[in-house]
Amino acid sequence: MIRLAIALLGLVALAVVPLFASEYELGLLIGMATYVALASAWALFSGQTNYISLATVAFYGTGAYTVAVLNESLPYPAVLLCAALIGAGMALLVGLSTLRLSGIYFVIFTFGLAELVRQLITWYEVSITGTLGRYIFLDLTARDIYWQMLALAAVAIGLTAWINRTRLGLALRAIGDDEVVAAHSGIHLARTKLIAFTLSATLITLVGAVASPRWVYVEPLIVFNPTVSFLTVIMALLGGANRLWGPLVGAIPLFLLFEWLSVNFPDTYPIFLGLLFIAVVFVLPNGVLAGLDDLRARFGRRGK
Amino acid sequence: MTITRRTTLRALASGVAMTMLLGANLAHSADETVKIGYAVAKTGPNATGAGITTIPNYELWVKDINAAGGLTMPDGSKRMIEVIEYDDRSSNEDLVRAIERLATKDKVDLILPPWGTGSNLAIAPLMDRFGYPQAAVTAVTDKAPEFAARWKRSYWMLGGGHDYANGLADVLKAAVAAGTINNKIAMVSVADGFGIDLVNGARPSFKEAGLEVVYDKTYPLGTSDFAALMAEAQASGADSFVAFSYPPDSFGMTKTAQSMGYNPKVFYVGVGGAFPIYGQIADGKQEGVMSIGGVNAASPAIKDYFARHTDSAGAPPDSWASAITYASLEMLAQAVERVGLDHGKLAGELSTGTFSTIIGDVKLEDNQLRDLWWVGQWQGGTFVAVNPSDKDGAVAPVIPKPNW
Amino acid sequence: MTLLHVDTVSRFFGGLKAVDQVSFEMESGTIMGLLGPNGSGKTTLLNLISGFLAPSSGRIIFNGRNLAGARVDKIARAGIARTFQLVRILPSLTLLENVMLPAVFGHRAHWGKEAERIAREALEKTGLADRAGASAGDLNYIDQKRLELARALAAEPELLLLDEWLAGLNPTELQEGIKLIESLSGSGITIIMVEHIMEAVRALCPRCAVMNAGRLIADGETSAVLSNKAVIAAYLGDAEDA
Amino acid sequence: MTTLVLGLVLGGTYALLALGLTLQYGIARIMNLAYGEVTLLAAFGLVFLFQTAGLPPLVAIILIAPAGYLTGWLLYTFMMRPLVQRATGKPGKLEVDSILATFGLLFVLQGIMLVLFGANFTSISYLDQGVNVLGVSVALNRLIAFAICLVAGLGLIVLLNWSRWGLILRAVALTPGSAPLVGIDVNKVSRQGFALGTALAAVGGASIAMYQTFSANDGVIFTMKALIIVIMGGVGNVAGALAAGFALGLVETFVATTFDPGLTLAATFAIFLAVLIWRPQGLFGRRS
Repeated sequence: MIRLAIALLGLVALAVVPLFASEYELGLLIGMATYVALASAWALFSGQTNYISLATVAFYGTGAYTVAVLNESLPYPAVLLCAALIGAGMALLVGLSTLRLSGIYFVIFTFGLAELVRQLITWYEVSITGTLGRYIFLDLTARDIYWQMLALAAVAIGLTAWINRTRLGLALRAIGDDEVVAAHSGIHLARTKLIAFTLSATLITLVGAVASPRWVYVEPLIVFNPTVSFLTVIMALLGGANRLWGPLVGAIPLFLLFEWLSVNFPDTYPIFLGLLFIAVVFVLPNGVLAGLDDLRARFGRRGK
Repeated sequence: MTITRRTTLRALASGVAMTMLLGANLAHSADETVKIGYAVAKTGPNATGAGITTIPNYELWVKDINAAGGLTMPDGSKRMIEVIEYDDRSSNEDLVRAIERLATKDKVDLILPPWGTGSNLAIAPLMDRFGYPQAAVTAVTDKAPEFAARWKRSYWMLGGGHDYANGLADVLKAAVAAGTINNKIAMVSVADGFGIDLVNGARPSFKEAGLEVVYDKTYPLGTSDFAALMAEAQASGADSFVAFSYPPDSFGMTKTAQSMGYNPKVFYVGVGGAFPIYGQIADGKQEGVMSIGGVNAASPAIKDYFARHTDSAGAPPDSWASAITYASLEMLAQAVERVGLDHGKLAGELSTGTFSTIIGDVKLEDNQLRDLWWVGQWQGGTFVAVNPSDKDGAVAPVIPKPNW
Repeated sequence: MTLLHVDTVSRFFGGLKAVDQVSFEMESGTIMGLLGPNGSGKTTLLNLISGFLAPSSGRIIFNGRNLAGARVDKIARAGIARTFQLVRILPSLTLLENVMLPAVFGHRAHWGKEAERIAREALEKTGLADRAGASAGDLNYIDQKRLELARALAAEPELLLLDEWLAGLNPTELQEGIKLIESLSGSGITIIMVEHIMEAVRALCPRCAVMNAGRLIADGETSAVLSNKAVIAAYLGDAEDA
Repeated sequence: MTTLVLGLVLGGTYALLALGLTLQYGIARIMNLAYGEVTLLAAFGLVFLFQTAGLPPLVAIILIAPAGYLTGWLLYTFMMRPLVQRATGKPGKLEVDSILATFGLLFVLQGIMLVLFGANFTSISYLDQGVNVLGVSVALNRLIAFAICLVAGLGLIVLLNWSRWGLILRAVALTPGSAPLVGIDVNKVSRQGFALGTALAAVGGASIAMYQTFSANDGVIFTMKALIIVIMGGVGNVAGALAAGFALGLVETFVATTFDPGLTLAATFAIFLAVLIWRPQGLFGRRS
């Protein structure tokens, strides 16, 4: 109960921040909220089940594209609803056909999926509608986008917390450890995975939809940038993907680090970033939070 | 340099105002710099284009200005340029944030535009809100008039797809009329913003010019093998091969055409055809290849610019957007000299003023640069301009192109 | 009352007949030993009953329903639980969570306090109750085996399939294990146990079935079956396993 | 006929690109996301040797291959080995760790290439004339790349199937867990497999540099193509990678000529995904 209160208090504080922040700081906040939402939504499925999905950008891009296509014909909330429905529908379709793939095959499939969606949208736009770039002229300020993104991040974390307390959460964790045992315990594997995958994908689609008005101009190459998928995975894993706050703990410092590096070392930042990455894999194999736990355990033992 | 009386008066008037303002500033700090910021792609898919067209020109210009003692202010004083640059990692999200940073944190005096149509559109609302003038050079869009009206301080300087398509149609129509080529065209285009814009412009304008498109295919971004495509184009019986392509594709098609002995009478490729590296790609056999853009190769200013660019960047500039990028910076410097750094005045001056640049005297029409070269051709190792044929410096096209 | 009727069930892997036309019935509340040399098809038969593999032909009727080829989780919910020959636990979950799984998703599907009560009871029975909150990955081999049994028990199964659950225990543990199974059997659970330890089979199973090369070669009262010539021949062919 | 010849030549390029990756993942179990960057590094190396030292590309390739082997050897010893050790007994751990670590490596290599060579397009012209193959004109440099692919691929197949060393490699690939039981030093074999894969990546990159324009940002594209072929061919299956490479080349050329060039990449991915769903172990992989 106290934790919930702290979390809510933090949320309120974060919601008030933009009233005092500069445009640039607000931009940073949006970026952080976006990646916290993405990483948390991703971990909702992948963190618990250990199915590493690289399809993040397939849904993220679909969300953005939905806004680009519909923003002039529907009111904004209806556009968001459409994006959510399309994301959910796509997730169901993908989930039904793929969730029996496991390990590396699932990783590669999801990566291919993002590319397929991009190619198909490109082909459709080029051959059928005869355009490619689309414009999003919505009357939304950066502050509006931030609040929406913050809400999405809160929903992603809140939903994860809630699921963790339900049968679904228990089932997902069991699947992450051993699917055979999970099935023998009576867990309906396909349904469980499908529900979580769809929830996760729907949230990711919404993140893309909410983020897109900031770009004004949308084309497949811009919205289906595979780096987004990779960053999401890395952030979640860095913090600890199977923990509630793990994705957040991974996303924020990594995002700020990216920003800091690209500001101060515009020419050599990929090298720093890469080295840092490798260092993290070696030093914190199970994520920051697990690393902290280890440290605490070690000190605790010493204390005794 | 031709200065109308009105602009002179205005320049004088604002000059006086600025002198008073600057006087105050100068007392505060005698050697204050002008902070100029930009965010361009140094990594990711846009890095290549930015690395060829945008960044070397920004660097050259800053070097030139600072070597001359800095930017001249209306009061005649000079202020050195201090550059703040960021990498947008080819991501619009990062680009938008970098612009916010430049405007609100670094509080730079001027912001130079990023590379690419999408990037320029992505920052246009922000630039408008912060009030910075935005001379979008590397943005080709038919919607330029609409954008210029939407964002009053944006300038669109590279025309639209229709312009280039019409220019090409002109050249081909003339050649058909002269009986040098048949009226059949094999056309391929990349399925991405630029290729689509151009092909959408080309279909109607070719038709209008009485040209028949007998082969019309798009290919996806990232295609590396053009053998099948070129074989079909060759089999189509068209005398003209037209590709609205990106640099790697333009290069690949050239090599494929050479290796398969495909010698259409007109060989036109898109972006990349005017790059200095093209000659190397074509193994020295670029003579007669047409592409987008062009420069008035005979002009001393251009010759001088090419020499300085080669000196500074280690390679000559491309013969399309590079010179215009540099010219846009010259315009900016001259506008600053006339009205100072006030964004509103600067924007007004850019809209209405006439500027003397390496591409000649420039005056924008409705915030757009319309006096451009649409088609160029490699002739004698230089990429010369052939269309519009009535523009000063135009050269007659060589058709048919000599065999590879 | 007949709880389980395995009716001419076969399973082929390519040309190999791993289980060949096996039939038997079991009354509710009974316990049966399933014997046979290595590779004779015992584990495959358990896999067919638990749904891990689908039979190539035949019917498996449980409580009047044919479950042949049904999904594993459906069979689990119908009331069949099992342990694995090579122990399978969920290392990142706690002991309690491990055991709660079947209580929550299994035969009777409880949630909340009731599920936890059942899980604790199962841990109690297997002697793990004091470590309920520990991580299962930290357990030693014997305790992992206990945990697996506890998990099977928490499913409140009608039919329990034990695949060499007693293997690898030291003599004291073996005695405890035998007692544990005895008490389970006494509580009305029907049990099929694949087992190589004859001492345990004699002590626990009034009835035995023997498989060889995929076929059921004997089924009946334990002492009679064990003196059956075919059975002895089968074992002599693979003496070191006996 | 045109489709067939062009498709096969294109497929050769793809197959060559994939051979190294299939070895790296098949034998060393390292999912190398920086594979394309290694390929590019070799491509830049070739151009460098050609332009500054005047070395003919075919000679340069002979130098680049052992350099690739050495690079792979060092990478495995200092970067991958600790990950492999850490992951023993934890299924799936190595896959995640190697994805993460090589993702970092991708950035490092890309950054180094950007600093060294800039973001410009790089290209050389070498043996660019057409050769008539069964009535179809094909660039000589592509034919050479095709030949290199065939030699490398068939050589590998022979090596893997008919040599003692190949037997050991296959043993490690199939059951890394039980290979030590028969006295195989898995670490050594994995290192050799990884190094050999890197050498092949280098040869692939160097061959591509002979005919294709590339820039420092193209690594991901190479990795993707290679990955698709590896999965389609069956992980660690050299013959499968060859076949899948050719199949992909044929399909792309076929789609481009009969349907719409705009759909070639979509077709590639669609087929790839279909293969994954239908036979996750790859078209030519064994059922486990």
